[in-house]
Amino acid sequence: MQQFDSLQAFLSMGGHGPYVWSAYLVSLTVMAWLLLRPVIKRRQLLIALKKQQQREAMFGQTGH
Amino acid sequence: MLAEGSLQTEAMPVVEGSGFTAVLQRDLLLAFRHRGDIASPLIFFVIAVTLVPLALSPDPEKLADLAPGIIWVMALLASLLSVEGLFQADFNDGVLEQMVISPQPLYLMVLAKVIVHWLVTGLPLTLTAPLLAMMLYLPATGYAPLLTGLLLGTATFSLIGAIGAALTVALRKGGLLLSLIVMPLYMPVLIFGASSVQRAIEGINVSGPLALMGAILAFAAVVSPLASAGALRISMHG
Amino acid sequence: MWTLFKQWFHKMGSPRWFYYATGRWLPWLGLVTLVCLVTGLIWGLAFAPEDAKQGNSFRIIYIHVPASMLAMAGYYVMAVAGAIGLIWKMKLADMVMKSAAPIGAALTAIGLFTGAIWGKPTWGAYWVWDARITSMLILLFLYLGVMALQYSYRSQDMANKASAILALVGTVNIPIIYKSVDWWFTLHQPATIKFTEASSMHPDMFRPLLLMIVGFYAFYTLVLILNTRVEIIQRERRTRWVGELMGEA
Amino acid sequence: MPDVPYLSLSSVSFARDDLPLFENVCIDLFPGDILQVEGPNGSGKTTLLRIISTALTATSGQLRWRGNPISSVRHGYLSDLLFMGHAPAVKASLTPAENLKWWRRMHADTSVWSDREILAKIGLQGFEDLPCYSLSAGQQRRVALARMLISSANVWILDEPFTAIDKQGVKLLEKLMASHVSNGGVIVLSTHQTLTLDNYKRMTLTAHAPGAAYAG
Repeated sequence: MQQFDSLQAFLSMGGHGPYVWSAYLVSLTVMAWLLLRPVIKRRQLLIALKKQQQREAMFGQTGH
Repeated sequence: MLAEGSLQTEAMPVVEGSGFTAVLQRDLLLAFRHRGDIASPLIFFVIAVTLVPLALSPDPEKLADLAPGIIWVMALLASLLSVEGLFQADFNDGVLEQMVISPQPLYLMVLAKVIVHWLVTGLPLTLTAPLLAMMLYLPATGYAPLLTGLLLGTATFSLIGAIGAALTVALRKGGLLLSLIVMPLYMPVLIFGASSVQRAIEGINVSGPLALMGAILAFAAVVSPLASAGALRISMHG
Repeated sequence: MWTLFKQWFHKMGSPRWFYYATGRWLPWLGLVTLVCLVTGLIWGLAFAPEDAKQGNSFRIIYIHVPASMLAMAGYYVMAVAGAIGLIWKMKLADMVMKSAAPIGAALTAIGLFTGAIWGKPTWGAYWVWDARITSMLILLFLYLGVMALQYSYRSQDMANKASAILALVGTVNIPIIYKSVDWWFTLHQPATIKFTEASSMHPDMFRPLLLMIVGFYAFYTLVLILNTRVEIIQRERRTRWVGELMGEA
Repeated sequence: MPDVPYLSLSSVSFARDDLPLFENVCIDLFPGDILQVEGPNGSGKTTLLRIISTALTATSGQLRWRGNPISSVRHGYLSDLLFMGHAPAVKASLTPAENLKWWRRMHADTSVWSDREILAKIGLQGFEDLPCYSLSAGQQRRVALARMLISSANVWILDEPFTAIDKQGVKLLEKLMASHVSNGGVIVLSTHQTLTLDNYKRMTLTAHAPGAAYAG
């Protein structure tokens, strides 16, 4: 059952809106960052490794 | 298996435990040679405590209230600052490497080093504390738990600090990092130590927290040399 | 039975096997996470009944409690992985430990932040030196210490071993820290929720919380696996199978 | 010759952070053997010596002492080991005599010589009461050599023992090494220098190339 009569009431949370929504917003942002970070890192890493592969193919073994 | 007589001597098994007394005596001798270094944490302790009345107020009542906390926090910091050098010299001159590969148990050698560290820092800090307590107007009932607590607490600080020192000895800028990783581990000792003084002033029996501090010390004495020895072996991999 | 377990353990220890196996699990895990978190959020925010005393601010519980639980559990995940890495020299365990530290720290920060915000309407202050919050703050310090140590070594092997030791020492210390903090702060609110006391909370409030807890566990596992996979590619970049992987990418 | 080598490394490899430094190093040393490890800087000489001295653990491969894997005879092996690393392990603020005392307790001390005799042998008579930091670098290095006179270890691992040493020290060291192997000891050392001793084995590590081979 819905606890709130209107969207207005839902957003204001009986006066506690700023607290509830800021807590949720910040938490979800941090969680989104947690989720995106490995994805971005993985992509960057693969690009870097590919570049290195190409370099090695062009100039031969460059060592480590 | 081996051709007899081809070797100069059969390797003599080394006497177990002689490493402990060897390190103990050598480090005491070294501490005696560097007597000036013993004074540094003490001077730090005194100056840092002096800063508090200057920053707050000279009001005896206020200071008496804060005295246990101030003395405990400053003793913690003084102990922390001195523990950084625990393995540093031995690491730099190669002695630590010899200790790690010696047939003597590293556990006992680390314990010996920590004991010496406590004798030259924790013990003097504890003995200086009554002087500072007097300057901060600590009520008379607080002295006994302050001394007992510091005696137990600084020993625990040295033990826990040894783990941090062993973990950071191979790092160039280990000092700040050492404080960062060790301070959270110091907190229980600080809590029990400072609050037992507080409670004694309020007339509450403090044998409970002091007994707990003793238990923590005993526990740290078992775990810390183990963890420190492991950390030192890792530090050798640099 | 034992040999079977040992075989499985050995297989689990292979980063390559882990990479491909988790590749198959990830979509399902993602789905579970998404369903639990979205349903739990909507349920908790809009459908759960209002708390009689705290009003709607109590809805922060649906983030605060699961995040705090995972913050704590995450430390043990990190320490156990570190111990396995130290004892059995399993590289995969080292990678898991390295990945677990920043995730745990972030969840601890979430727990602290939501706790502080929740504190304002409830206690009238953002920060109260309450036992649970203070313990949480110390937990954050412990996480930061492990991370700082991890990043200050140039050699990854040394970094892993050193931070594993620190994590283990921290684990041994956590109960002592919690007990001491509990003892000191008499201004102590009883834990809002424990599984044993679940009945003290209204079932309509508790069910979405349970869902959020499951969702957070799934989320934690998901993020941990994603981070570990990146570590695997990084560490195994010179092997043939990663080379083939790059070919596909 | 006994058929079981006194000290042996079988296909020892070392990788730091998955970067192989050397692979498949095989060494068999019998009583009386000297092995000189050569190679450019960064080829892993020090690492290899530290693996033999157990300060480092090899990534793979096995170290055996008198035919037994080290893990089962660690205490015995360490009692039979003398390692000299880059750092001399001399406490600068202690006197030579105090340093000797410390080593006597750390090593299996079967030396028949007194401190005074040892200091005379290393050419430091008259210096026993001075702290080591007031000695010259060459003299300090000679203090480190005193350990060889104290220890009854059969396995000597010497990492660049000829650096920072004076002429007198070089002579002394060569004499010590010669008498050690003639008594059936084993020496592994790294140095760029050609030894004046005869009958030593050489092994070359090449920089960053796996498969450094053992030349017996």
